[in-house]
Amino acid sequence: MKIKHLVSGIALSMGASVLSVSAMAADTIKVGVLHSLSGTMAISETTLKDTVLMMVEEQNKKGGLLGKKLEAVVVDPASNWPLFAEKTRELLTKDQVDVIFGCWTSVSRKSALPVLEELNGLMFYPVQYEGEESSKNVFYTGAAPNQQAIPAVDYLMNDLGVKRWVLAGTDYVYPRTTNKILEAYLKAKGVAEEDIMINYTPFGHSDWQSIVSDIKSFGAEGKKTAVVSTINGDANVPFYKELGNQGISAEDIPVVAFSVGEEELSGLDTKPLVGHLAAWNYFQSVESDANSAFISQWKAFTGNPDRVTNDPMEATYIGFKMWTQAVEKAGTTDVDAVEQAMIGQETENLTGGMAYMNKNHHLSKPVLIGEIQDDGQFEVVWETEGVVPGDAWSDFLPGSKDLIADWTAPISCGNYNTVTKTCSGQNY
Amino acid sequence: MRYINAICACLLGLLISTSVLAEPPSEAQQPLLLELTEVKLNKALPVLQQLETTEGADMLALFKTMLNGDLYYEKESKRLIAALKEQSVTRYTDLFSGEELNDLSKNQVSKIKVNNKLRGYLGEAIARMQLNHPDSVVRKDAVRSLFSDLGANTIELIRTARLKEQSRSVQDVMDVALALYRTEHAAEATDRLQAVKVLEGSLEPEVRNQLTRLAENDPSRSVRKAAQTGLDKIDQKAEMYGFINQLFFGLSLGSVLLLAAIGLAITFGVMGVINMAHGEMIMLGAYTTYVVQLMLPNMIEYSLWIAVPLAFMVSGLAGILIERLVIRHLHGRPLETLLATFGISLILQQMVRTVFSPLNRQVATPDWMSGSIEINPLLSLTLNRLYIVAFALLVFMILLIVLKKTSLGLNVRAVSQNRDMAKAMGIRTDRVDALTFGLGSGIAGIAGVALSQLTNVGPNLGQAYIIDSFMVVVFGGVGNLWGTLVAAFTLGVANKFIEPVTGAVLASILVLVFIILFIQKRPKGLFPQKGRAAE
Amino acid sequence: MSSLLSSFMSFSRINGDSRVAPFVVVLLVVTALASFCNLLMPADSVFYVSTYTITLLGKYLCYAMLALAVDVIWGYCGILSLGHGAFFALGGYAMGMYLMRQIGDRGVYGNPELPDFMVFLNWSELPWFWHGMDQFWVAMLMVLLVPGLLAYVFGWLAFRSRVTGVYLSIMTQALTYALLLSFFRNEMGFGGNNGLTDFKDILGFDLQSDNTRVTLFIVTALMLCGLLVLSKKIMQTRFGKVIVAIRDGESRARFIGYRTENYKVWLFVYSAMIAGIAGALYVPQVGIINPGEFSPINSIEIVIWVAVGGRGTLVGAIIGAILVNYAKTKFTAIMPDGWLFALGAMFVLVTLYLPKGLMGLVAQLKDQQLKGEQHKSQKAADNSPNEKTEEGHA
Amino acid sequence: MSLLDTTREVMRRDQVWPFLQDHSQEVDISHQVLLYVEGLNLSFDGFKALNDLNLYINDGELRCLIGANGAGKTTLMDVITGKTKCDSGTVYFGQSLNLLEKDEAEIAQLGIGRKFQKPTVFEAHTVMDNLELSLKSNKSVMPTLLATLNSAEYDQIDHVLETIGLKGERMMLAGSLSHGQKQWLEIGMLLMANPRLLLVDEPVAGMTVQEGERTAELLTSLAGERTVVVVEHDMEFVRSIARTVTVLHQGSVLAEGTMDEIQNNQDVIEVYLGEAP
Repeated sequence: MKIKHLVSGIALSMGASVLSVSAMAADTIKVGVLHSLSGTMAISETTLKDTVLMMVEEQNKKGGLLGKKLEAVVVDPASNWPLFAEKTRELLTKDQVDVIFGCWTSVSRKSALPVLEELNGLMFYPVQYEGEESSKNVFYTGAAPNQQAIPAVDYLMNDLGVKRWVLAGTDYVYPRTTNKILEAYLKAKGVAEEDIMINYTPFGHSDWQSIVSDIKSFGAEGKKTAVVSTINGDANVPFYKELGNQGISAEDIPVVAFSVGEEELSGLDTKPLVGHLAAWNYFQSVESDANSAFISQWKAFTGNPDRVTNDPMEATYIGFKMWTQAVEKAGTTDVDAVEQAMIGQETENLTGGMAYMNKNHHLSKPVLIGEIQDDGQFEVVWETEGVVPGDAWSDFLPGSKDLIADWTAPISCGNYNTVTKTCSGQNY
Repeated sequence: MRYINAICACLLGLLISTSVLAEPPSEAQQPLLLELTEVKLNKALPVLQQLETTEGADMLALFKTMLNGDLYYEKESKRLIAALKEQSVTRYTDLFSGEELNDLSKNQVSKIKVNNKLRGYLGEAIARMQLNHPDSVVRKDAVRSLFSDLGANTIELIRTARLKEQSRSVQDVMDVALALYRTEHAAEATDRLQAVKVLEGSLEPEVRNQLTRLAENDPSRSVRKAAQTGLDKIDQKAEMYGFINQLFFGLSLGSVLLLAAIGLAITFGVMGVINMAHGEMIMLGAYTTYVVQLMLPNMIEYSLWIAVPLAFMVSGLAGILIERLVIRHLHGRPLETLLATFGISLILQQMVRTVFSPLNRQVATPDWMSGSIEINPLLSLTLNRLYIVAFALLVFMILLIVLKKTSLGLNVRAVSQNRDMAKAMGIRTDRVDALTFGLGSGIAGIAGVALSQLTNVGPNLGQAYIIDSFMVVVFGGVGNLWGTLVAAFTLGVANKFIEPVTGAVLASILVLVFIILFIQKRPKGLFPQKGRAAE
Repeated sequence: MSSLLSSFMSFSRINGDSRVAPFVVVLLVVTALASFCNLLMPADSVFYVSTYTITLLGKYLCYAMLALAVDVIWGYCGILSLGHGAFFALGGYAMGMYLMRQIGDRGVYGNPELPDFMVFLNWSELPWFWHGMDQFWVAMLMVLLVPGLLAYVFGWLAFRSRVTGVYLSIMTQALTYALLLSFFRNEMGFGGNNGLTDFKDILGFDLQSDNTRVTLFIVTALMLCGLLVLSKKIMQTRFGKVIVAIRDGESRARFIGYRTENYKVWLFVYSAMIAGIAGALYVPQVGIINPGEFSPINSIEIVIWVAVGGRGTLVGAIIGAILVNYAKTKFTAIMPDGWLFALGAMFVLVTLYLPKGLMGLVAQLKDQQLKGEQHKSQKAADNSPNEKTEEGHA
Repeated sequence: MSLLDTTREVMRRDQVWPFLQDHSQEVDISHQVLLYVEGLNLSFDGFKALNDLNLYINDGELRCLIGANGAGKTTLMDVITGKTKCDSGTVYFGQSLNLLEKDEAEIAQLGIGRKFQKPTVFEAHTVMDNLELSLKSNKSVMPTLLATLNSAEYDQIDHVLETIGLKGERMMLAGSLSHGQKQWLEIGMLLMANPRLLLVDEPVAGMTVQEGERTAELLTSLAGERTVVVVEHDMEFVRSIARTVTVLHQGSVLAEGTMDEIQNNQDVIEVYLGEAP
């Protein structure tokens, strides 16, 4: 790798006569890691990079894969979306990695996607997202909306008897889509238009006074009210603080968040948050052998007893496990073979039970609702019976209700229209 | 229920003293208490309900402890324990005997979990028990927290309590509660009408909801009319208070802008230095607060007061350092100071990232700053905002005095107006520059302390405020503190009045565009410096 | 190509410019070589240039063009724009919209009219400003018009009311910041935070194919050379002299009868258009455009490219851009968290010790040999300050 | 008025349409007076820089303005050249042209040249370029972009270089000239535009005696075909060139007349010469 850097250095300085040392016959299996190590997303993504490294290390302890050692190739897309495409190309062409674990934000995934499909790479995407996508070259181990948002709403509706809904989110595609889906879902459940309040705020919004007081008055009209929050990252702290200060407690107006996990909580004073909810497929607090083993392994690996684990980490964990299984099953790291072998793979959730990889490249996972405790952990208050299969195309959006993804013959298409029986928009 | 927090807060004190039950639990209660330690979270509610109703010891302390999530039980003996968390250590006391159990360790006890359902119930139960509490404030809050669901037995309790109630204010709320019940259940229209009359003038949201219901679908016409008039009155009031509320929001946003910008008003306005690292000075202040709380975990309440001077010094010194090392060499090249200081800001950010991880840091809010004072059910001002408004104005005043009255201020003004002349008169301009820059940065540091109470303490804190700060200073007119003050509050209030109409995103865009256009109209801002010196 | 070269050479001889011509030659040679090695060399040959490198080079050249735009306005007219990222992004969006429309019904929802992001935010029909963008020439027109118009309006307001120096910089920053916020909004109809991506082809050529990529790269290189030469030529006309005059003594220029505001506005527009073109060429090569490009930080970074290379020397700006970005690519690979330190240090050191950038350094080294007379003159030329305070009269 | 009438009104041939009237900015000096300054007032927050100032400059005369610092000499020039807007008063160039409603560029193109106290030349340009830029030519953007020097203009430049004695330095960067040379270059730039009226602010400041004398010669030679207003502190210099001298004091005219009259004027002696050594 070093050499090639230097070489392409010469290339640039003295013209493009590059002695591109084509990667020598792989005696190792290369695992690309495409997570931002600098810039705004570094906060979340470095954790995942470490997780992958940890898994690789563990796998190598077990004697590697197909008798070869795994070699992690880490690059830094620096939270800069175009860089994700560039780095993906670098990983696939220069380093010739066999698989990539990476991306956090949707935009970074969207940016890397065309390159993946052009060069037929394989990527595992470990974060909950808005769905509406299924690529041959990507496996989505995070939650689709129907694995997070909808169960959460069900819980609020049935167990807490919520009648009025505030859908508050940061103004970008994940909240937009999720809220569209929820809106449709709630209306289908017979919630009236005026009982739904939708509100969008810019990234890192810090002055929540008016919005919170709106929510307060919205909630003061007798019916039980809840906030479904797709507020992202930094905006959360001031939001919860304002809630606390305006005296809105979790008993009055519970907030269920989809982007607040252990990692985020570790950065804020949980006093005003106690009792508010979050919906994930994993909580660190869940008691299971696999989980406690994972946690202790993580703390050992990072050498920090206070490090917390979170849902995207589990998603990475599951993805990695499944990939190794698939490679063993296929007996090769060839993308097409592995892609087919992936479908139907099963591996143990950290929360107990088995995760299952569906034909649409999304997982079947259990959904948990947790209440925030004053120690920054979640107390599971509800969980789905059995697992929920991830839905690539939401049934609640007019655009996508007829679409399905099925990567097995005869369909083998990411967006197959069940009505017109056509498969549109593939890049190959 | 919305007042439970308040109750908890004011009871926390009592709790410690009264965390011992009056008498040991009765036979009837024992099994329930035992069950409480074993039952699953979602099955716990009935147990508690029984506990409330069964004869025997008063369960107030138990409920309070549980509500605060301090209720534990010893694993083998199954006896209930109250945990008392003091910043670092946790003390356990037997809930019944009240004896200290210092030998107990964390793994010998296990927590009795609560969730929102239980919290909700506990809150009401406590409220019911508190109807005869010695303190009238507590009684009042108790009654109000019962408004949201007035069952027959609750009403009974209130009615009995009402008979021996002395305090006027408490009587009123009790009457409201009873009236609410009557409007709901009284068969006689006249009866309901009376009740409605009682309700008039009360601003409680429950009252409003009830009136709306009555106005829509009460069988009796007269009642509907009465309810409607009542509603209209409330709505009028609501409108007014809504306006006041918005104004307050605007002012508090303005005060934040003021804090963020005022340091810049000095470095930029007086010295003409474009300090792109200004945001990072704020950030340093915020991190200072964090460190202070880290160092003195038992003094959270005072941490801010300690942090303010420290933050001033930290950022101030950083500022002086920057001035000495970089800005000094770029004199009279403002655009280049802009570039250099931007570089510095990058370095500072990355430094913070490496020193204290890229994650946001947790800065606790002292109790005296959290919560809000409720003027009436429709209007309550959050404490932290109030304090920050006051704080901002205080800082502003002090700064004015420093610049107007002290010799430093005199020198600063002299240098800012005519550097060469000042030099000629033996003012050590370079020293003045350093101090001025230090002062500006120091103020930014203080702002950081305040902001740490409102928003994230993280590496990006500074970036979030730098542009706004510049906007404020430029809009207000460079070199004019009063201008900065006016600008900050104008922008704050404007923003808050646009926001409900357009949404937060558009609001901030509109404000930006407005400033851009305004500057085209008046390049020197609201209060330009006149005269030859300015040209 | 050779004829092109010779023409450049002759041109350079005419106006005795020492730097531009050789640079252009080198650039074109490199471009030709790189493309040749990519297309005609077998992938396993030592001389093969990977498509990755080609796109990388293409990206650098786009940045170089952007730097050129900033240098024209900052180096020659002393107008420090902290908002040029905005013009770059606008040009990019115009191109992006065209590419988006090219996708047609190959989007995931197979909707022939609407881009995917509109479909799943269930928009019913195309917003007005998307119409016609499926025509290449319309898009190209927009690439020039939109940034140009914005620059004209902004410049006309700002310069006529004599907003100068720092104020102007801050205003440009506010401008790009406002645009950033508005493009994040999904209602704007530009795909919000995700921006525009997943492009398929341009003018019917498949964007994924090496040929297309190489062609884009070559086009970028030629465009860069063209704009470089053009800018140089403009700066040698009397117009150019007036521009520099404005930089060094605006009020003086007014007192000898020049409407300086008009000159500034048109230069600003010209510069904005260059930025727009750069953006338009950037998008198909990196395959995505999103509001991130509007962020003020980017715009400030551009300035540092120019400062490093040496402002007021067009070639310097280009070299600066390429060097800094090359360094960035390397640096972030080696030590990710180190990069910001390096960049920050660069800002400080360059402004402190290299006010004239690398080119200035070279020039100074040259002087060392020369005799006193020229030495003095060169010095004087060097410290012709860009933000020279207007001659006060108190 | 009905549409028909309007059209009639417009079509009347006994008057020209406004856009047909020629707006040639010819300076009308039928009354021999080139510059009228009347009732000029200007105050910078409180301080009255100009106080009801009246001044008339005849065509072709050479006028010296003297006065203590802050008397308003430079401010007056600022107002005339459009740099500063005054609070009240009128400034007319010839009979017809109201300078107050024009900006610097227009005023300059009308033929009012100004030389600053501090010599201000374009330091990054060669002497040659400095002069070229000051050429009297169409100074709007497009023409300037396409402009090239024709032989006549070359000759003019040469001629001016001659007069200001910088022939040898024509290719030197203005920034590297000596202070005196800069002064000269600036005057040269004024000449290039061959202005009607020259406002010269302390021309000999920082000049050697010889340079000063040459400047004096130049200015006197200019007077006649052009009108020259000189602000100067150096009484020797003033005496050497002055025909009429105007004394400003606290923003208004204190006295006016020949040098001798001025020197014997009581108030002047008090406020000005009194201070002078």
